[in-house]
Amino acid sequence: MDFGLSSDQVLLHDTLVRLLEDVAPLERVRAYAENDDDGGAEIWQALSEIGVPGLLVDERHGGAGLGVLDAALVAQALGAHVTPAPFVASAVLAPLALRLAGSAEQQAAWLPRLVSGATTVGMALAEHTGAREDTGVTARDGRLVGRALFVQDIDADAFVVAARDRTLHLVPADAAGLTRASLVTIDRTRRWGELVFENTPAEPLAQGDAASTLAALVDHGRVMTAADTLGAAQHMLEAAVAYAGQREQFGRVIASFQAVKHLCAEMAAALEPCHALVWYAAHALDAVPGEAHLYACHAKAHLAEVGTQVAKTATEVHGGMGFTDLLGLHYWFKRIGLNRQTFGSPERAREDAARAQGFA
Amino acid sequence: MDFGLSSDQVLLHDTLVRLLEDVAPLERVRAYAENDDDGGAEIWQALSEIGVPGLLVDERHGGAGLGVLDAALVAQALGAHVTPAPFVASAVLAPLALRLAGSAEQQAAWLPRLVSGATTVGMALAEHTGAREDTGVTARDGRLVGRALFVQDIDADAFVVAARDRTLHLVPADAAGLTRASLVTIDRTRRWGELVFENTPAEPLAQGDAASTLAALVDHGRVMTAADTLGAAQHMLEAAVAYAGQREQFGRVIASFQAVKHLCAEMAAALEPCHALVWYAAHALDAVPGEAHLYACHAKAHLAEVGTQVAKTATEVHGGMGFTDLLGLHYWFKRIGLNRQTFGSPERAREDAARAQGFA
Amino acid sequence: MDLSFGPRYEAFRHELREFIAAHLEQAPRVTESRVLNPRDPQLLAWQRLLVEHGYAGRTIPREYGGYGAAPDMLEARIIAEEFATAGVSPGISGQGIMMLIPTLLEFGTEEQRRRFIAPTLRGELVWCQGYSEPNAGSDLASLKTRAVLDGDEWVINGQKIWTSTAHLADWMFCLVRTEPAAPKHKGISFLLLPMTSPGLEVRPLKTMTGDASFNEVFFTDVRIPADSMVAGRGDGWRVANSLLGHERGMLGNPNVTLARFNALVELLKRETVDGRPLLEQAALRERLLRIQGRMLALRANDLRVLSARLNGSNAALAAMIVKLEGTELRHELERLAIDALGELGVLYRGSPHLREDGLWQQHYMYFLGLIIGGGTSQIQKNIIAERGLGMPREPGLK
Amino acid sequence: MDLSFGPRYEAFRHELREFIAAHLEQAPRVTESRVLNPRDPQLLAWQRLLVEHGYAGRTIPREYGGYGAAPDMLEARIIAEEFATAGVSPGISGQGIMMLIPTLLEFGTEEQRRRFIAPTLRGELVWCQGYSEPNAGSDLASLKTRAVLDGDEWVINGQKIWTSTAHLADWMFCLVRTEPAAPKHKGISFLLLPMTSPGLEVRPLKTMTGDASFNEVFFTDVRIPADSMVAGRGDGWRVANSLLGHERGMLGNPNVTLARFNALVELLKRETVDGRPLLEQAALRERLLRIQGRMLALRANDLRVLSARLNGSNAALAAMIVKLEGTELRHELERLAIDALGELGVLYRGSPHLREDGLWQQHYMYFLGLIIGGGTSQIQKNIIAERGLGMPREPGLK
Repeated sequence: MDFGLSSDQVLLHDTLVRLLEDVAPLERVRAYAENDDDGGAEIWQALSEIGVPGLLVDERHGGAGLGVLDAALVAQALGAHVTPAPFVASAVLAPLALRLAGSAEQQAAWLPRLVSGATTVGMALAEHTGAREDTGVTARDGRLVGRALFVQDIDADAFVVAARDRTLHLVPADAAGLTRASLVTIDRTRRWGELVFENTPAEPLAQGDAASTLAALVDHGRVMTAADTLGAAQHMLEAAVAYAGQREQFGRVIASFQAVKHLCAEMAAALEPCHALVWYAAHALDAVPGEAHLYACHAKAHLAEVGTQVAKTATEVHGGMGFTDLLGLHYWFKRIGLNRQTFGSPERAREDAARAQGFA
Repeated sequence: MDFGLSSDQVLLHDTLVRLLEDVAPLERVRAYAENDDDGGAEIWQALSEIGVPGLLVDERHGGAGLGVLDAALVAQALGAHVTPAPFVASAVLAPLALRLAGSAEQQAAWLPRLVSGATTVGMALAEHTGAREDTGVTARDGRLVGRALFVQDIDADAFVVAARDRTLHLVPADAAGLTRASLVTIDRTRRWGELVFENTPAEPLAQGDAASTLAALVDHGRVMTAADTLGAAQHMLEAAVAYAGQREQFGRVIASFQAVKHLCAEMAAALEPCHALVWYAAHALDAVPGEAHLYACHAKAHLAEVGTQVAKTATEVHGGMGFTDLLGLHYWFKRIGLNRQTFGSPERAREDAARAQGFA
Repeated sequence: MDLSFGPRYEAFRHELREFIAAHLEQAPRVTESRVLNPRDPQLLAWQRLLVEHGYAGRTIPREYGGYGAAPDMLEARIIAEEFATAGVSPGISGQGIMMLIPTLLEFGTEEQRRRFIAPTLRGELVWCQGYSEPNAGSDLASLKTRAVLDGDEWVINGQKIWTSTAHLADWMFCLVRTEPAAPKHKGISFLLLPMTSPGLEVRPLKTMTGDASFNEVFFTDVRIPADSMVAGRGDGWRVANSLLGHERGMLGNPNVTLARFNALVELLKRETVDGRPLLEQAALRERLLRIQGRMLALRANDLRVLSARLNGSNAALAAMIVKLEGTELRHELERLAIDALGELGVLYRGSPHLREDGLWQQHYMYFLGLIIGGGTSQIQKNIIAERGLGMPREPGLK
Repeated sequence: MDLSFGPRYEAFRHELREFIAAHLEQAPRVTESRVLNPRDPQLLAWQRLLVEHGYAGRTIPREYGGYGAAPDMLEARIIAEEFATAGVSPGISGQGIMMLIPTLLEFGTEEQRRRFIAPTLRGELVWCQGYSEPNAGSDLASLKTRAVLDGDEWVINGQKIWTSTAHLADWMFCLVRTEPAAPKHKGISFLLLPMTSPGLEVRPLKTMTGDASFNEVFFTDVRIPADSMVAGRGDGWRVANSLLGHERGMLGNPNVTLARFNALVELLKRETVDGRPLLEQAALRERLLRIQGRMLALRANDLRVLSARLNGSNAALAAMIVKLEGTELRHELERLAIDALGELGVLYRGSPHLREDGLWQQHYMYFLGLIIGGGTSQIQKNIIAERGLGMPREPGLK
């Protein structure tokens, strides 16, 4: 029994943290957030050099063949540094889609390009965690028609699209009859958008059971999003404790006021068990199939709630300074805010968990 | 515009508080709670002497002809003193049932006995705020069959019973074919029970629209219950502030610790607006028919939530002493606990409010 | 208990409704961005019309450019309600009208009143409030910006922060330390100064909402005449405090919350997920109803506080909790709208598919700012415990 | 990450399961009230059997009546899990076995160990813990019960409170002040004394649940031999603290919470309102699922803490939050069952229609007691902030 991180995993996380502090400090994040033309290419390049895009890909396709827990640690580090990077879609979900539903030829064609980081793939799955505005995509005879909203990584080179019938399709960004548009969200550290398909040719990912592949994609997306929130919330807690330790009011540091201490203690009490929850949920996706879906739903929903609490409370501890752009704390606040709403709201994720247990 | 209590109302409340401190101090409440044979008669007698049972009854029937807000102030005072008294059923709901659905003969027969306090009437309505165990009473040809659970004031001399078809019936406690049994609840300051009807003769209260009379009874019951909780919670807050002001730990009174102060401030912030909410809800039952039902639902549900928070927090401020029987604080805790569950749980009351607004 | 306003006030309400109806095409709407610009010509013309008819500056004496009516809280309430219901601007608000004019009426010299009140009321003089400093927020009395008398001039050095509208203002009223040897609450004075003063620099502060509604203001040897002071040397704390209570009461206004609640209900009826209206989702509805319960309690509480002011009875605790409860409730209400909208809820200004100009997100963040500003929730709880419940101050606190 | 226990431990688990299955008719069930009575003959016989087979007192050396196995947290976990799963008593717990035996093993003299450990382990000596006093609860170190050496006897005067099982106990271990001149943490000693000592009076304290599980204990010139002390004069605080952490960790046990959660789900499936199962009510289901999310986080956290203890890595903060989060979660879980039951939820012991012996209400209140006891939630938050997050102590606190 060893419930915790291996020394390799701790090393992976620490390496990543050092790299991100170097290539993606807050000033770099700001530049990306404030400039639509900035694709963040050199951040992804630096992550690619240490093998992040191929983390989950089999060694025979050039990847590192690591597990979902390793990927969750990467997501956590990216969240902690509010890093702009197409990690979840390109390095977790796209390889998974290819592994579960891609033919040998498709795997051979796409995986090496994903592993090198040269190609990025966005994800159009949102209609399956709650379709808004009657959006949705219909697949027929190798062509797609319709609209996909909330496409993750809209700047990607290609997209995995889940059609209404749950089949998956690969579409290059420059496919005929494909229009893409950016959405502006509160979180400018990641780019979402929409795709309109007008009889757009697409390559089906047709192996295996489509519904269970899609379910696995959503579960993995939820756990990665939870891990991202975990990292961001942990950063906000640490920032609040540090700020309280230096900010003086009434002749003493505010960290010595019981009210401020208790706000921080409440954040820590809620957040600390979330580390283990995310670890378990990630590990279960590889090793405990019977619990994986339940834990994925709960990790997503619970981190959304705890993240929201921490984002609010940590901002309060920072006082007016937390409300301004000066410290950039709002980048974490908004990252947590976006994570809450994607891959299904907390209410939706809990209702999915209820259904999975026969409660609803 | 005068949103507040009249000087008569303040006087009524103060008079009642003084009377209860005299005739129903905590030792007296304890005696009632610990002894099933104690009917609390002399408390009801004292309340009757100042006209409490006839508060809402028309002057032509010997009552004081006051309003629902006056009754709410009485309920609040009874809650604040955890007083054993059949006030809500006998002095509010039974007169209301007779006013809305009783014939002139029935009013003339029953109201003077209610006003004098000589006769008490319990209420069997609970099946209409959520029937448990398939209970319910069927009325046919002047006879009742079935079982009513959670009958308010099971020691009463007669009962108003709402049948499945929403018709109301008056049944003396000694009617043929009527069996009554006591229930034991956490709150020993009031007595609930069940009635079993085996072809029991009953007197219909047949005037007006049965459904709207029943709805009015539930609304009034909810507001009175909310007022009772308000009084009990206000007492618990005051007790917590007083205890914190005398209890010393770490060399100073615990009221000087910011954590304790903030617990008390949070109770006050939640509870203080509840006074106005209960006043408005009570007044609306007399004067603002279009808002009365909505406010009754919300007063019940909101006071249930705030009451639960205050009951827990005030007990915590008392430390171990709050957990024991020594100070008797648990009588208030349990009174609030019972109020939460009667006349519909908070979830039920909110769902009723949603339906009333076309939200559900 | 009497919830009617009585015939005299209903007549007043009727007259006001007719006025609004008759001038509707001139009136700026609250949904127009112009109402946030204190230099907008249409807004200034509207303000002059309101002053003339006594719907703005109603109780300000005629000799200072006002309407000269006796103070009447019910009239004030009716004015606020009717403009809100019509969705029409109630004229210019801002800190000159809300804060400075009452201060001058209470503490100013006759000359100060004659010089400043009328143009401020007409919107010709825009003011900002220089109170907070980087190290004096919750602990405002420890402010350090100092003014030293040099001949017949005050020389000011230091820094202010969170100064809203400083980038637009003509003048500032501010608190500065003039008596460094006095205890901290006794060494502060209240000064008036033009924003064009040499040595004064304004730097906008962008907030999390993306707006630059606050500023930092730096003073380097700013010189103003010695008679720029309101009340006496060292009276500044007392002058400022006599008005702070008013500001706090406005921050959790339950009438505005009600308007937002109604908008939220409309949203839940209109928007769908998987083709079903959001209002059909029981978990969202339950949250909506919990918010409604708290809101109705605060609305009733508001009536109680108003009534108590009218008849002089005591509702101090009821007034004291409004900012804390009201801002937290609003923050939660806006959160529910965002949650209900799902991914649509994270869209922000400039996005396709954006709902209501991103106001749900903007208010959600802005109300977190209000929870922090004007006395954080933590400071509010101290006040409630100490002044409301009579609990002791922490020992040893300066 | 490896969630399996490995073949050696699975063999141990298998062996234990077979033992339980083979002795099922002798085993007291956890639903029987006898497991709360430390004098029950069947329970005592069961305890002796468990000690003999090494499923109780497993790591206590053989010379003191134990089984003499090396400490092994996984074995301990497996023992706890298997007895819980089988619904069978894991033997006597109580403060003699949980607190005193470890204390004597660490601090006792050879004579004290030989005299007390074996009969305590067999359940022949029942102990109670005399720590808290009326004015020393959260601030335990300010306790005032004093012992003065008079010849070769300690003479004890004072009062203890919250002494659980004092009304049943043979002996007490307690903290008393023996060095009045020393600083408050340094003046305390750890004494052992028979409950039959003249001058000692026990008064039961009824709690809100209706049970008298706590007592007040009064000392009036109680005399005990000078060698009744564990460790030295003034060492009492250190001795007591070395074990307090263990007690706190047990109070929010997520395995027990899981059992209650499963019972709650069964309740919601079984009970109906208006003929529909409670589980169909979306608002209740939403609360149930929120609780499940927090519970799964705490269960995973528990595995993390256990694992960190096994491999010596640091999970101090993860361990520190268990009592706070675990007790609050249990209190909420029991609340949900009561709410779901509606009026049935308020029924209590002895009532017709009572569900599950009133355990939902009993636990709801008892867990409020646990939120308060063993370091209130407020004290827990101080500890988390100071020891877990490194925030400073309040200045000027004694």
